[in-house]
Formats: sequence, structure tokens, C-alpha cells
Amino acid sequence: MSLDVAKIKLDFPILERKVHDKRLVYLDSASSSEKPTAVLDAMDHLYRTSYANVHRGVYTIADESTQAYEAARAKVARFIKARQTEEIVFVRNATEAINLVAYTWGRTNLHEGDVVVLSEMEHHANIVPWLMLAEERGIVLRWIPLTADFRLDLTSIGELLRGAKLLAITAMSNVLGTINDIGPLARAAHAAGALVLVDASQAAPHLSIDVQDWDADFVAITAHKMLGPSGIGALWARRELLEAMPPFLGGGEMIRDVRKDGFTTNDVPWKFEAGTPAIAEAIGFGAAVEYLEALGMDDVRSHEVELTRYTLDALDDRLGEKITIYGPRDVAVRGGAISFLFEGIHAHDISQVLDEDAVCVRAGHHCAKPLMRVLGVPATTRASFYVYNDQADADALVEALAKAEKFFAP
Amino acid sequence: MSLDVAKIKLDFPILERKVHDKRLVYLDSASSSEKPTAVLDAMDHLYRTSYANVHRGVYTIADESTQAYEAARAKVARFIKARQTEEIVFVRNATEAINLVAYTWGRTNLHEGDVVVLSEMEHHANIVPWLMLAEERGIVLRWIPLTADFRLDLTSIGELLRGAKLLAITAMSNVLGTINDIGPLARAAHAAGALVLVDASQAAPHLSIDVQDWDADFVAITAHKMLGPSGIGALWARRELLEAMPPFLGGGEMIRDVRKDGFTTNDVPWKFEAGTPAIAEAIGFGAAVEYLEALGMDDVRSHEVELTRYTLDALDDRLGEKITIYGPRDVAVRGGAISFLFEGIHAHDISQVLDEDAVCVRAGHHCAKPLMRVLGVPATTRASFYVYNDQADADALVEALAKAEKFFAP
Amino acid sequence: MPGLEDLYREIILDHYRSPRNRGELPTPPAHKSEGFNPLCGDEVVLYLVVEGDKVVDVKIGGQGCSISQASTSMMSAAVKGKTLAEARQLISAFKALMSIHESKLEGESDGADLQAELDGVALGDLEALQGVVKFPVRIKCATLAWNTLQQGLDEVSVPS
Amino acid sequence: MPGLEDLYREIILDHYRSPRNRGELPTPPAHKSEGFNPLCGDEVVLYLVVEGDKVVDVKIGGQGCSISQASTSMMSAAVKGKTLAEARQLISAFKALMSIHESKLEGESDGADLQAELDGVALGDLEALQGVVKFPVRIKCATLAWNTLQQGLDEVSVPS
Ligand SMILES: Cc1ncc(COP(=O)(O)O)c(C=O)c1O
Ligand SMILES: Cc1ncc(COP(=O)(O)O)c(C=O)c1O
Repeated sequence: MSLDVAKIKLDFPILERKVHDKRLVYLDSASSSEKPTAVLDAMDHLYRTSYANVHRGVYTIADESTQAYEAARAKVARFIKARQTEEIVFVRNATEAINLVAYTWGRTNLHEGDVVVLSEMEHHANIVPWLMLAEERGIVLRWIPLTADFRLDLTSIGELLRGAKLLAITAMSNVLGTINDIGPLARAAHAAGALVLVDASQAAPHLSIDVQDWDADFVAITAHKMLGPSGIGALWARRELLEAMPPFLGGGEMIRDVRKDGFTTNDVPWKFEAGTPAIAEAIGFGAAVEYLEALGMDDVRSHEVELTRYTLDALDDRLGEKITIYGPRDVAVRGGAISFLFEGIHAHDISQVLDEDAVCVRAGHHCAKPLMRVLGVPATTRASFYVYNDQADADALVEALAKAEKFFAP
Repeated sequence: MSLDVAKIKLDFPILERKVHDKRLVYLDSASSSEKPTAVLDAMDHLYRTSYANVHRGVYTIADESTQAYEAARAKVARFIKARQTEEIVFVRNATEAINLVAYTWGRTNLHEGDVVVLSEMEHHANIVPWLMLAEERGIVLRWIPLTADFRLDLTSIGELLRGAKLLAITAMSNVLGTINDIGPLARAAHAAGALVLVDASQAAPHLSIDVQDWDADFVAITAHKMLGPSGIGALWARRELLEAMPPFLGGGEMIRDVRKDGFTTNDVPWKFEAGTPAIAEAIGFGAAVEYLEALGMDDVRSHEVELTRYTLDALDDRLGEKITIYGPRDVAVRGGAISFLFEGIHAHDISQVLDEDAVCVRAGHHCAKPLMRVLGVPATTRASFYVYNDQADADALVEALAKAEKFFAP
Repeated sequence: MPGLEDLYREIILDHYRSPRNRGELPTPPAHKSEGFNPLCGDEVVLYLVVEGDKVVDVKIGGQGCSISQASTSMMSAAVKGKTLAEARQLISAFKALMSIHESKLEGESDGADLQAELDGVALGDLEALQGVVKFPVRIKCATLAWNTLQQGLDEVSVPS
Repeated sequence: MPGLEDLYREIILDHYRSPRNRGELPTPPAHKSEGFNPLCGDEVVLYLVVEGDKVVDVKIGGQGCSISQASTSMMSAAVKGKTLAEARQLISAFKALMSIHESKLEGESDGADLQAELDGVALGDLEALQGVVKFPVRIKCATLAWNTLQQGLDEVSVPS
């Protein structure tokens, strides 16, 4: 594999943790990733040497805080290849990023009967904000269906997009692992007159992404899935859109002037960052993308392709008859999230038994209930990989599953 | 003084920082406070031993993360004497807390011509969300004016509250230091049929507060001003209100079920916590309130009263003819934020010169432009105290101001 | 550190593999109620036939993890033939069994109140579920059936 | 570490204490423009009288910190009597003076382009403001007057 995982593991202090006296095998990065020392140190360093509120103080440490905060914005912009640093709005998470679009652009531009096109593999974060608008003002949702091999079924994409105002779609499914080819979809949407929102929560951690290449209008990312801290994410949007959008939250920092009878807004992106921002978290986010850049996103991806192939093969070999995998088998079009059903054993029980061997996997609907209904399953078990996982972790998964089978055997 | 400040200073690593070879004299806690090791360690410990996403995983570290996150909620609830832990909604900051109320309760209950009563000493965070509603749907704002000694002028409070739907008021001014007596105001508002939102951003760090005693309906607090990390704050609201309010942000965690044609919401408070929350930050917030509780909020308050009295006296003695203080002189009714004009020297220049002596003060409008216009000043300098400040810090301020005077003397 | 054997007692796995009283009943005379755990998708379907003050028949359906399904099966066996009052007492006792640990954690109670609920109630097989309290995330799995029972009893007591 | 003397050169304090060209002019013939720094509340009021292609009179007003006020005073002295083209060249040169440091920080330019802007322009007293670039938060104070000038020139060039 192209990453030196043994070395990478040393950067993640939590991997020294023992659970039930076993080494931690963390296979839930699609839910949230662990954090390297570089990220923890960046935040700690701020708090121990330069912490002050940003954008307002004249004194030295306030200036240092502000510069570090704005430098983090520039790092995130570079990571997703935004043309301008000011196109990055810091938010709490991808969910807030999408809601920000729904509240500001959405409530300005979407009216009764207007169409938003989603896919059946969306996460609740990219469904509920649109359902709220459907309830509130009668917008109409259309759903891109799935093929038998868990990819987007684009047979009727022309009809689906006809007259639509927005295509809101994930770049990678957190359940199926499926990678969607955004560029052509976005161009089709634009041709139909729709804007394009990309939920890159799963894509940004694992693929080299380029918001320009995608031809996207809005992109949501979330730091905690890409080695960054909790409490921070980003919305990228084309500057003209950000400038045209009304503000979202009102308060300090987002204003230019406030009088008793009105206010004027600040420049973008600050117009959308009301109140004291998540300062240390933004700086941690900056350190996370730097760490990923140092690994190289192409190597991150090829590592994941190899590890996913290895694991799919191992699951097949050892437990093929017991396990049904929900997601493409072609590793070229999927990420490292592997969802499956284990015959006769509920996902919850699988996860519980795996925990005995310190193997951490998720069980449930993965915040994608409409997809679960399409798949016809109530819950799946999901193992997912990241830069600190290796074949030994995949082996631990397979071994623990074999033990679970024995445990529950009648 | 009742706090052992020498000992407390050791808990704040940043206080070892030197600026221009001088020890840091941090007097900008009203903007944001520094953080004790206990808070940094709580977050670091999570990331190094137990970090995982909350509320979803069956495995050990996910359970540990969830328990620590929910335990933090219980600590914050206890700190402000909420009756129920579920009355605490974690948000990014006080600004988001107030906007949450404006978007959910406000957009459900406030219609054209409805009255919201504010005071002239509000922070933009408690003005702009209401100005947005004024613009969007024509609600009417009424303003409680100030007396000559910078307190609320309650002469016409009856008329101001008549027919009002909401009183939205700060418990302590971030500019004047003025403490508002919330209990009687809230009872008057309730008698007039209005609900009461208290902006406790400044009060919670410095006073022992009791949301029950206040008879409040909504209370906003922000961790970064009370020794906690950036990126986290809380909205407290009475449970019935939270239950009646529609959701704010849509996504994972806030739902009970999602179908293609609709969704149902989760129980409070999770209904308002869409997406992956600021997990480490909530835990840091919990550690911060525990640290404050260990100091004892009564001692925190009396320390501040003494230090504020000492400083006001010292400023008077040394620079009385040069300095105009904006805020009550009676330390019993004010906190430790001291705003002033220095004759002939602009606030920005004061702050710049003070930085040479590593004295950190704020210069500007302090996110309270309507108040600045009432005071008739474009900007003030503000020094503010917290638990790690002592008389030596106050002396450093006075000395540095005397030096600034000399520097700019013609 | 609690082990798997605390959670998955043999008797639990037995109820999971061979659930008692599985099936449906015509409504009416049976009353049907449904419980749902949104976090994991577990479902409990419960048919109750109450005559006078007695639960004369019970059938269960639904799907979910071993704990929720075993708990449902055990519940069905425990309430069948009981009076309404006895059934409600069982609910309280079972919830007490589940929450002693929780409340101690939060320091809200010393568990004495909860212990009182348990005194004098024969839980039988259900005691096997006590191990669940060492796995706090799984408590909801165990209580789902009982919340559904409570809901069912409430509904049959208020004739609709 | 830059010291106060880099920022507050004697000539700056002199302009701050005794601002040149302070006052108002009747409009018309003068053109009035206003600049505003929302962060700190600084204000610049600028009266320009342009005849032909020449700035024949300038007056300034407003209030703010020593840097913004001194910069305004220096600007007024520098542009008075200059042609419009010369005034615009001064704006570019001054902005270059202010941003060399900024752009180096962000690694976007090696400053060569900016240096070109400076070549051949006599900044005189204004050079004293170069120390401001070592205090990035104060750059906006220094440039406020110049942005206001630019706005004023733009407005007089487009006859309204
Ligand atoms: C009185 C008051 N209210 C609200 C706020 C806003 O707090 P935050 O920026 O954390 O949202 C502040 C602090 O800036 C404040 O002092
Ligand atoms: C595809 C996808 N979209 C959105 C989200 C929401 O991210 P967050 O919870 O950080 O807002 C997630 C993760 O849970 C995800 O996997």
C-alpha cells in the first residue's frame, strides 16, 4: 500500500488505547475519524500561547489568533481547490452547511411547486432540510433511484432534472460507499437550469476533490470525518451566490453597522459567521487538511482502494455465505465504507460482539432511513476505513465476525 | 480577596506567555476568557482515549463518548440550576442560541406588529436576530432606555411591556458592566403576557445564576467566556417551550423517523441538535463549569467586586481628569468590564500602546453600536477581569495607561 | 469490565432463537400495539387479549436485536395469565431492574426507591436481563417491549 | 519584534496633533465623500475641488485613531495640486506600500509587482506610514483615507 500505515498509526494517540485488553481496531471512520497529534497540538498550542477572540483586538495575541483562524480558512480553501479563500464559510458541521443553504438561498429562491432533486442514497442531513421546505412551502422533491449494483440509476435523469431548481447530492454514500461522478451530473443540472449542492462529507476525507472540476455551486464538508476536531465544518459556495444570499444567523461579526432600525451586513464570508466562531476548531481543521495534504490525497485514495478490495475478498472467502454486502463490488467506484447484513445475527449484536475484540463498527440505519427502506433492510453493520487502518485491522474484523457467528450459532 | 489568584494563575498555561518580553496581563475576558488546564485536558483526554461519534455506536468508546457528552449537559444544567438536564440544548455560542429562539419560537409566534422589548445596552447578538424579524415580517422593537448612571431606566417599563410578546434582555452589559435585576423584570413581562429571553453571556461567567429564580423562559450562555472552549454554548428553555417549538436545523440526530415524504422529530433536546455535535467542546464546557463550581461562584463574584472597586479607585486617583468611565460606579450593581474614553487618545491607540506592556484590552464598539450611539461615543477602550486577574494586573493597566498618556502628550 | 456472557445469558439466546408466543391475533378481540426504536430500527408488535381484569392471551411480532427480541418473548410469557395490576407491577419491576444502574451513575438516587419496586415481584427468567444494565446502550433494547406493553395496557384500559 | 516607534513615527504624531487641511468646503463646487471603518468606527470626510484635471483644493474631517487621522492629513497634503492621474498613481503607490508585507505573508507574491508600483513615485512624508505594515491590524486604519480618496476621484470623474 502506498501509505506507511505503521508510521501513520503512531500519529494517532487513541490507537494505543486498549479495550478489553485488546488493541483498538477502529473501523467507524465514516461516522467520525480519530485525530492525529498534529491536530490536537495545533489547538492546544493556540489555547496555551495565543488564544483570544478573533477579528476585534489590536493586541498581539488577538492578532495571532485572528491570523491563525484566517490562515485555516485559506488551508481549507486550498484543500478543496476553491478559487478564493473568502468562499469558505466556517460552520459547525456539514449539516449546518446544508441548512444554511436551505435557509438562505433556499428560502429566497424556492417557492411552492419548485423542484429539488435528491438521490435515494442521501444522508438525513441532505434530506431533512429539503423536507422542511416541502412542509413549509410546498417544494417538490424528486429522487434519483438506484441500480441493482447500488449506483445512481441515471436512466431518467433528464426527466428528473427537467425544470428543477436544485440538485442536492452526495459525492459518496456513507452506507454503500458508492462514489458519484459529480461533474457530468452537475453539468446536466446546470443545463436544466438547476444549481448544484454537493454533500462532500464522505468524499472530502477520502478523495482529492476540486469544486471547480465538479462544477458545483455549493459544497458541504465536515472536519470531524477528515481528521479534524468536532464542532467545525465548512460551506463552500461561489462568491456571487454568497454575496446574493441573505444572512443566516444575526449577531456580532456578521454586520457592518447596526442601528435601532436596521443593519447592514459584513463582507463574505463573515456575513455568515455570526458570533464568536469555533476558533480553535477552525485551526484544528486547518491542521487536519495539512496532514492529509502531506500524506497526499491520491495515496490516501489508493490505500483505501487496496484495503477495501482486500477486505471485500476476505469477507467473501471466509463468510461469503453468511454475509450480504450492500454496495458496489467494483472498488474503482466505491470508498471504504462496507455495509452488510449477517444472516441470523442482528447488526446490533454483531457490533456488540465485535466490541469484545475491540473492533469498532457501526450498527443501525446510518442516518439514511429512506435508503434503508429502498434496500429493504432495517439496519446494517458498517465497517469503514481510513488512513490509519491496515490489513491487520481488516483481518481483525473478519476474525471477530467469524467468532460472532460461532457465538450466536444455535 | 476571596480567591487564591496566585494559585489560579498556575492553572492557565497561557499566562506564562510573554509578549514583548513582558508577562501577559490579559484584560479582555469579556470578549473571551482564557482556559484552564482542566478544560484543555478534558478535551485532550477524550481525543486521546475515547473519541467516537455520540448516540449511535454500540462499541465501548462510542458509549464512553456519549456518556461524557451527556454528562456535560447535566453539568451545565446544574450550573444554571435548570430543573431538567433535557432543557439544555448545545449550540455553537450565545448568538446561535438567540437565533434558534428567533427562528423557531419567533417565527411561530411573532407576526406583523408584534412587539419585542429590548434594552439599549444589548449586544448585537440580541438585536440583529430581532431586526431580521422586523425586516422580514414587521415585528416592532421597543427599547428600554438608560439612566444617567448607565442602568436601565424603568420609569416607563409598564408602557414598554404593554402588549409585548417577548422581553429579550441581557443580564449584564458587556460594555457598561451593568447588572440587570432580571427577576422583577421577568415577572413584569410575564404579567404583561410576554415571554422572557435572557442573554446571560456575561452573567453566567461571573454570577451565580438560577434560571428558576430569574423566572426566565429562554437563557443563552456561551462557553468561551466562562473558561470553556470556543465552538460551544447552550440554550436553556423551559421544557414545554422546547417541546412546542418546531425544529431548527434538519438532519441526523434530530429525527425520529425520515421517509421520502416527511419526518418526525426526536425528543428534546436532541431535536435541536442536528448533525454531529461539538462533542469535545461540550465536554470541555462541562469541565469549565466544574472548575467554576470548585472556585465557588460567590467567591468569583466577590473577587470581582473587590478588584473592580480597586481598579475604579486607582483609575480615578491616577488618571481621573483624563478618563471618562461609561458604567455604574457602584460596584454592587456592575461586573468587571470597565469601558472608558481617554481624553485625546483614541481607543485603538490606547490598546496598541498598552500591548507594548503586554496589557490586553479591547478597543471598539464591542458589538453594541446602538449603545455607542446612545452614549455618543464612536469607540471605547474596555478592560475586563476574570478569576485569574489580581491587583497587580490592575496596577499594570494603570501604569500602562499613564505611559500611553506620556507617549501621546504633545 | 463486564463480559459478553453477562449480556447474552443462555436463556436470552434461547428466547431469541425460539421466541415464545410469536404470531398474530385477530383484532378485535385482540388489541394491537407497536413499539419502535428509532435509533436502531427495532420493532415490537404486541397483541393483547384482555378479559375482565386479566391478560388472557398474548402474541408478539416485530424484529430487532437479540436483546429486544428476547425481552419481548420473555415479557409475553411473563404477562400471559396475569391480572392487569400484576402486569403493571411487572412493568415497574422490570424498569427498576433496568434503571438501578442508570440512576446510580447520575447520582440522582441511591437506588433504594428502585429496590422497593423490585421487592416481592417474581421476575423469574427476566432476571437474566439484568446483565444488560452493564451495557447502557442496550437498555433501550431491553425496555422496548415493556414500553409497548405499557402503551397497550393504557390503551385497553381507556375503552375507545 | 516591531516596536511602537515603528508605528508612531514623530511625523505621524505631528500630523495627528496638527492635521493639515482640516475643514469643510461648500458643495458644489467641492465634492464630498465619506469613508467608514465599521470595525473601529473610524470616519474620514473628504472634500475635493477638481478643476480640469487637477485637484485644486482639499479639506478633511472625521475622527479616528492616530494612524487613520495622520494618514488622512498626509494624504490631503500629498494630493493637493496634483493631477488626477498623479493622485491615482499615489493611491496605487500607497496601497503597494501597505500591502507588500501582507502579500508576502500569504505567499501569493514576492512583492516584485508591488515594488514596481512604488518605483518613481515620491511618497515623501507618507513613507513614515510604512511602519504600519508590521502591525497588520492597523493597515486598515492607514488605508481608510486612501480608499475614500479613490471613491471621491471615481465620483468626480463620472459627472453626476
Ligand atoms: C452580552 C453579550 N451577548 C452576546 C454575546 C455573543 O456571544 P457569542 O459571540 O459567544 O455568541 C456577547 C459576547 O460577545 C456578549 O457580551
Ligand atoms: C454523506 C453524509 N452527509 C452528511 C453527514 C453529516 O455530517 P455532520 O454530522 O458532520 O453534519 C454525514 C455524516 O454523518 C454523511 O456521511
